Amino acid sequence: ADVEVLHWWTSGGEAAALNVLKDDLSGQDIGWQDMPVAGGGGTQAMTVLRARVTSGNPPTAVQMLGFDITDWAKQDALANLNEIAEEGNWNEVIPAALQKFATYDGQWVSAPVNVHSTNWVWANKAIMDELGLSEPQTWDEFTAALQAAEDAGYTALAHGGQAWQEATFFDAVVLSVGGPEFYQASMIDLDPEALGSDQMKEVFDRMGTLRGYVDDNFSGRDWNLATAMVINKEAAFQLMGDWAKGEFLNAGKVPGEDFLCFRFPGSQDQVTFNSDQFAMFAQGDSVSDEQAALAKAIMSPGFQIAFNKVKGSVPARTDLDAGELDACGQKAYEDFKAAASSGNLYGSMGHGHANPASVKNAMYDVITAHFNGEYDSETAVEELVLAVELSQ
Amino acid sequence: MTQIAPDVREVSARPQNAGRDWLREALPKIVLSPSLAMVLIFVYGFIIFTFYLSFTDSRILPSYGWEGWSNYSKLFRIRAWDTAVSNLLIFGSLYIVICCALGLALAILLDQKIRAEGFIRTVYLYPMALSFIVTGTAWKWFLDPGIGLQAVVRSWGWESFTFDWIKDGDMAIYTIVIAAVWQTSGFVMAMFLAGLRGIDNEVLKAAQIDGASNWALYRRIVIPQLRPAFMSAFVVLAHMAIKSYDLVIALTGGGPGTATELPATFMYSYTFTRNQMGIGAASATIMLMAIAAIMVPYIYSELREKK
Amino acid sequence: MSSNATATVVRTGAGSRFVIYTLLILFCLYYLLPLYVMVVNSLKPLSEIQAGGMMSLPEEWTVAPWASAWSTAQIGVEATGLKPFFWNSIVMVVPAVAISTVLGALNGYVLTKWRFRGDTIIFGLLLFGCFIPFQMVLIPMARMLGIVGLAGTVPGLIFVHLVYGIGFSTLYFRNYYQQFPTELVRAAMIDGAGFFTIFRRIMLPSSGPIAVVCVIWQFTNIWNDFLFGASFSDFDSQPMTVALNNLVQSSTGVKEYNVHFAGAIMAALPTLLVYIVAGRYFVRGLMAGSVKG
Amino acid sequence: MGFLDIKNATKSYGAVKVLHETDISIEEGEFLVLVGPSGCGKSTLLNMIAGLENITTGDIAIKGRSMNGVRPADRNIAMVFQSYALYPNMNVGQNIVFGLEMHGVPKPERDKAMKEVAELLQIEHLLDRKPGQLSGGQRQRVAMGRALVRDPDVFLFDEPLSNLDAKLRVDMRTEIKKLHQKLKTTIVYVTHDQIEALTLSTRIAVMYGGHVQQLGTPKEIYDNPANMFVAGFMGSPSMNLFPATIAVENGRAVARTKLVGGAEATLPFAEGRGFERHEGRDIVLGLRPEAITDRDGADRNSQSVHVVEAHVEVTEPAGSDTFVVTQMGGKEVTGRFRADVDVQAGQSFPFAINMDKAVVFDPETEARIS
Amino acid sequence: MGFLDIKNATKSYGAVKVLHETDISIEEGEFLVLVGPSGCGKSTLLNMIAGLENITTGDIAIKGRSMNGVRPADRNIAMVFQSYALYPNMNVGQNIVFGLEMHGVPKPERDKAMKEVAELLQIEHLLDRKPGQLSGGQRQRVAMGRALVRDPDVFLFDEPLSNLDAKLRVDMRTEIKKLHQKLKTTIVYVTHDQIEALTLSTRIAVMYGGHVQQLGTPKEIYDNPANMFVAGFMGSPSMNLFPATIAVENGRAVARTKLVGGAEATLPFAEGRGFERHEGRDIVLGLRPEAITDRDGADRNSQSVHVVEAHVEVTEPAGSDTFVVTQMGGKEVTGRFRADVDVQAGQSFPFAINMDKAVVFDPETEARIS
Ligand SMILES: Nc1ncnc2c1ncn2[C@@H]1O[C@H](COP(=O)(O)OP(=O)(O)OP(=O)(O)O)[C@@H](O)[C@H]1O
Ligand SMILES: Nc1ncnc2c1ncn2[C@@H]1O[C@H](COP(=O)(O)OP(=O)(O)OP(=O)(O)O)[C@@H](O)[C@H]1O
Ligand SMILES: [Mg+2]
Ligand SMILES: [Mg+2]
Repeated sequence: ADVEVLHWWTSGGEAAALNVLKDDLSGQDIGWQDMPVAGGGGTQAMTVLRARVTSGNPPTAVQMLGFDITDWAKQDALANLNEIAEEGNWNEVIPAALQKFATYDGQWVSAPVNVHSTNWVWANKAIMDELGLSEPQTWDEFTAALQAAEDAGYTALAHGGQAWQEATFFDAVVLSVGGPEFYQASMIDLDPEALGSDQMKEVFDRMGTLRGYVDDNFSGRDWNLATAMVINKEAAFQLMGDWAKGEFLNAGKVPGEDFLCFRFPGSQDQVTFNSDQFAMFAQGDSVSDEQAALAKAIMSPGFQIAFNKVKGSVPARTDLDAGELDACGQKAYEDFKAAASSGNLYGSMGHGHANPASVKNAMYDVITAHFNGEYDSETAVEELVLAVELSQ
Repeated sequence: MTQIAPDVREVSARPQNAGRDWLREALPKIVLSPSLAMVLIFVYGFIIFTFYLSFTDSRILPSYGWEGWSNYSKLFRIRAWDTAVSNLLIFGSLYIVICCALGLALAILLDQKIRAEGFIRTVYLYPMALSFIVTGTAWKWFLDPGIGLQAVVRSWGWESFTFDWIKDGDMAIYTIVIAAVWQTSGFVMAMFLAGLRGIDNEVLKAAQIDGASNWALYRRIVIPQLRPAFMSAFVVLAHMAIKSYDLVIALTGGGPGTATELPATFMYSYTFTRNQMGIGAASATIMLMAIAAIMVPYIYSELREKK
Repeated sequence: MSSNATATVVRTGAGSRFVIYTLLILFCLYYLLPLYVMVVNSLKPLSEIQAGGMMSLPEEWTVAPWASAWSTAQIGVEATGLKPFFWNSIVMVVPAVAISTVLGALNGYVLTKWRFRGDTIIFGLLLFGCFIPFQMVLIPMARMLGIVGLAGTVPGLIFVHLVYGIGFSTLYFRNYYQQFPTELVRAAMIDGAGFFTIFRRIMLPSSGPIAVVCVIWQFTNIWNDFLFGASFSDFDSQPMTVALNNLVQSSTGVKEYNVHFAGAIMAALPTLLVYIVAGRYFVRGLMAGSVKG
Repeated sequence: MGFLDIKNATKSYGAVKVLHETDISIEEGEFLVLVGPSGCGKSTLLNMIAGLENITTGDIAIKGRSMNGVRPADRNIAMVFQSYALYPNMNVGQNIVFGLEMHGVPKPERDKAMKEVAELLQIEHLLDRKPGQLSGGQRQRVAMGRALVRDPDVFLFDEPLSNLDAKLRVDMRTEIKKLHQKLKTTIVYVTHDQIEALTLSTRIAVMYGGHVQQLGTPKEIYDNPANMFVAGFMGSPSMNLFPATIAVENGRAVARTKLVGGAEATLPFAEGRGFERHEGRDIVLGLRPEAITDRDGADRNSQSVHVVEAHVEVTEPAGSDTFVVTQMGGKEVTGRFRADVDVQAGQSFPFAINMDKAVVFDPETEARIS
Repeated sequence: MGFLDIKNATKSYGAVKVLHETDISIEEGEFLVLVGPSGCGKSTLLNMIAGLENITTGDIAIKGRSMNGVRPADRNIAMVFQSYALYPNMNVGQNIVFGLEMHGVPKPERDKAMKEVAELLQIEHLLDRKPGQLSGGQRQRVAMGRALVRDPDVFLFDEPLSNLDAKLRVDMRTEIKKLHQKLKTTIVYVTHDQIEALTLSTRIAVMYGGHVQQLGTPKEIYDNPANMFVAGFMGSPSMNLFPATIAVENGRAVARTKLVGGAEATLPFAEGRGFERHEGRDIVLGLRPEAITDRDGADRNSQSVHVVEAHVEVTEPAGSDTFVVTQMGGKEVTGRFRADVDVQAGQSFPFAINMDKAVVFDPETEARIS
């Protein structure tokens, strides 16, 4: 029999990674029916999924992010993977922060593939050397570095003006302003007081500061074009998830020599993440053999390593040998494991792992509007409270 | 304006071979009925369904918990909705007016016994063949100040040239207009050209003898006669304006910020990416009511007039 | 109404003719620019694009992006290029266009030549259906397709396009047939022709001009549709636009803009071809009916 | 009971009655012309005979068989339309035999019939052409061919000549006349041209406002119009109608009317018409243009020619005749003079008035007084 | 040099010459009718006068001023079109004064002119209507009003009546005639209706195939057609043309022709026409229908009426007259009999033939022999 997999991994590297999975399954005589729908970080795919499920013809397995999994689980649409999880000891090897999404109501409903961490800063080493900058450790050092780059005629901060990219900034800034508790209260618990606090105003002020270091031409730019600016020594820094690394590597750049990666100053100990998972859609009472095989294959150490090597992310399970990953990757994996064990692993708001889609998008609206100068910080705080209220 | 030709009516049935006669009489209606049924179910049924959903607590999928008007009250408190509505007003009116003006101007120019008329017409018409999934990137690049028009003009030496509307929240909606006009004005041109070709040549001769300059001739005689073409253009353009979704997504993705949000993108995002289907349905309902407010009187008058 | 398919009798002086030609050529540039950008960049190596010269001609001409987009580009898990999806689109578009045109013609025929009480209202209902936003019908339509068992099938997709295409095709044919002499229908009735015979032998053979308009309209709309194509197709019936989207919108990894542009042009070729081949009948067809409303 | 019987037929569209109770009955082989101004219901009546329109009330029977509910195709009629209604996509031959094809006549027979008809109408050389490649007269012939080939009980013509130019119209008129004399088929023919009506018909129904005003032979209609409408409608130039008063002079009824300048003309009626009893009554006098002519052109056989000097307002030399306009009773009156008469606008000139066929109408009811 | 001079004008579209060298000159106040079958170049010539078409070679002058290169608006002409060419978006009043407005005439004057014209044409009550709300005759009047208001040097009419029905056409014809008699403006008028040409004109140019066949007064054209084309084209029903041979009997020229059944008719010409010198020559004899009539209807003043017994083929009673068709020299020949004559198809009947105006053509060149 076959599995039909709905996903949005259509770039060369991603497809190569999926092929690992495909080959694994074909070894078990399970065919792979490919159903890619790219675009918008999976929003197109989610629309298609909605139509497919409504029509009673859901795909076998679907790539999903964060709260989408929970939402679908609430609809009773997902298959129960407990048996496989037990067999594979998923409870042990997968950090609690991920389990929050991979389980619902005590049942395993999805198999996590990877963990991306999003609070990275990417830097052009040549510019840093030229300006005599070292890795900034605090917000002030960071702004100083940005200022230096700007004074030297570079674009200080490479950025693409899309809502999710601005939200990626926002995650990091929230952590840097108020630390993990504030992040938890405002982004995850959606505490109106935290959302409307002075700290939040500070967050917006800092967003404004960052905006000042972005070139005028940022709006609508794809993230990889922003990365290219760093690669091409037009810009000094970029805030982006770990997938940016692929761009550097593809351009023949060497980590540590040509470019640097470090955590956003002020959030060195925390890791904000997003995690791609595969949920299995219920197609009868219990999980089908193919779904079981697919879930197992996804969780197999071989696949987790092989996949994340190409993808730039780190494995979702914490019990693997990272030797095959590159320098940045190994560092990331260590960070991830450390954060997981210290409770410093937080779902990224910008990537749908802090709160549900409705809230996330409502926040996007405010963040983007502020970033584009429509609101001042005070209005932004008010609007944020209102938007979160309306979206629940 | 055309007259409805007197219709052909079937003769009423006789008692004998009633079955065959009945069939013959009913045949036109039978032929029409699949289309009618499809439209009743898949348009009007769905409209009712959506209307119903707008009163429910539907989020990721339809659900039937009654919520009353709360979706509507939420909708009207969402700032992006205001933006979307006012954007549609700006975009819709500019788009329709510019398309008509440009289409008319081009049609008139092209009607002057132009040499390569066929070629030029095809050039003006082809954008209609392409979807914005196809041309979106090209437009985005072209409008991008960093690599597009602005950069090119500057590289020619006009250093102060600025054209960065797509990055400017106040102006971005106008870039949508530019691209939308690019796509459909050729089609409108074709409609007007057809209208121009339908005008009685003798009337034009009469106006020349009356001493009308070409300008007066077009303004006073020709353009007023193009009313039917304007009407058809209006239907097509209104329909495009309301449905403009691909265009916004490809060009600005609704940005910068929410500056180019339109009701269609708003509805899509609430229904599908924000999992607030109830609000999405409410916005769809409002949108439909607005469409109906414009189109129903129009359709009614068009169908009435011909009696 | 005396209609003259030739250009106007209005006369223009030499000076204004120069202005006219200049304007016409300037507008040609406006319309051709995006195409120019696409074509030029589809013939460059990626490095030239990244170097930033999007408006300049290629320094090194290459057709590799085209070859890649057609047969080797990564669309999903397989690096198949757009080739297989092209056929999917054809299989869907051809019947959808054909059926909706024939149905539109039949409806127009009934609504003008076999009128009955309430026909105008029915036409109004059909017409208003053109204005429904497609995003709205996605979910209920999916449910319906599921119920009748057409979910994820090509016939299902064709059906959806049919439903939402019928309004415009009926509009076109109705307006055209309204000017079609009713005496011909009457003559045929006296000659003994029945409902379908009149349609097939008398109406259809004279419907060329409007059929061209209708086919062009439907073909472009259906071929270019993404939303329905993505939502109601299956892994083995995804149309070209979905594949193109997968090619262009890939989330991470290097964006091969030259391949993207080549693919985009490729996906647009059939519609372009339809416009170029049938374009000269287009104005004629519009004249023949649809415009006079 | 005749060959074609229209009994008490009416037609309404919604609340509007476009055809009032109509009774017409004609015999086999007759040529009935329906004539009347635009919108009077001629086509409606014809379409009712053809079965293309429902009959609201009443009945239409052909050969004694009621046609209510019978399909047009089953009535054994053929129809020629004003626009000819040739199928533009078929060639002439196909056009002609389409009706036979629809009635299941096998191909060899169809071809034979087509040949015969084409020969009859002299259109053999056109059989392969499309209608778009034919001249008006040729199209007209093809349309007739299409009707002829069916060998129907009744031919229906709806203004078949009104799309032709003046010259061709006259020629085709003669051809239709000859065809009828040869084939002797029953024909119902609609026109608004009174000359066509008069030359072609054996019987004319003059219609106005959905009513049949008069049904009769051409001679009846022309010489004894039932009312002023019929009088004014039939004939070209139309009958002169002007106010006059009946008086009796020497025991003989005369009509008195005013000329230009105030003089009074006294026009004695032919004897035996009995108008004496209307003495003193105001009437409308009807005189055909050919009854008002120059002295030498007047009918030598007539008993009641009367010469009046009148002022000439306009002269219209028309080749074969010259039309001369004066005024009587305050109305324009046209006389038909011979072409050679030397008469100029502005002069006074003797008009010879032949009162043999003068008709008299009541100014109120507009009906003829006899 | 006349008021309007067309000197050696030609028109070609590409390689096709649609108007051959044409010379026409008319005086102020004349009414020139261009008549001819469809496609003969009438409209082309008219448009050249109007300035709507370029002249290929030659010259057109009005009042002695060459019009080459002068804009239509500056020629001081007015034109009435077949389709009336009313501006559908303006009301009647606006239509009428549009030309004045374009020539910068101030509003009060325009209004005054509009009133005058409306009164003249009796369309005051229509001034606020749109053309679409008018009947054919009313539209026609408005189109004339639009021309009249300009007070032009020359009026041009392109088939102004051919869209009207038969009855209205006759009425409007008379009105145009009256208007011309009142205003005395120079008029060039295109038609393909020979009756219009004959009744309206002071001068007729008969055109065919881009050539002017004959230019002359209506009487010249009707009585002395220059060739068989003109003879056949002018007059309705048209002139009978049939083969005959000239012989001399008792020193007087006669025409001999065959009747149906083989009998021979001998028709003596009027004296002094000098046909004796053509003795033995085969000719085509031309006789107008009104020259062939019943015995009593024949012209009493004519010297050369000759009675022939002939076979009647068709009779067409037309109210005022009856047309009777026979054959002579193998051709159909139509005679115009009085309405009352009792003549039936199939009989033999005496035809009174008036040879006064008989014309004679050469069968080869088709030109008239005199
Ligand atoms: N379908 C219809 N609905 C309402 N009224 C109609 C319809 N068809 C015809 N009429 C009206 O019926 C009347 C008679 O029309 P009909 O076509 O019989 O006139 P007609 O005598 O043939 O005129 P014409 O000479 O112009 O052809 C007209 O007043 C017309 O407006
Ligand atoms: N623009 C043109 N190009 C080529 N030939 C033309 C053009 N306009 C007219 N003709 C030809 O010139 C000839 C004369 O045309 P014109 O319109 O003057 O005829 P007409 O006598 O007015 O005929 P009608 O009575 O049909 O109006 C015709 O044979 C026509 O085909
Ligand atoms: Mg009629
Ligand atoms: Mg003409």
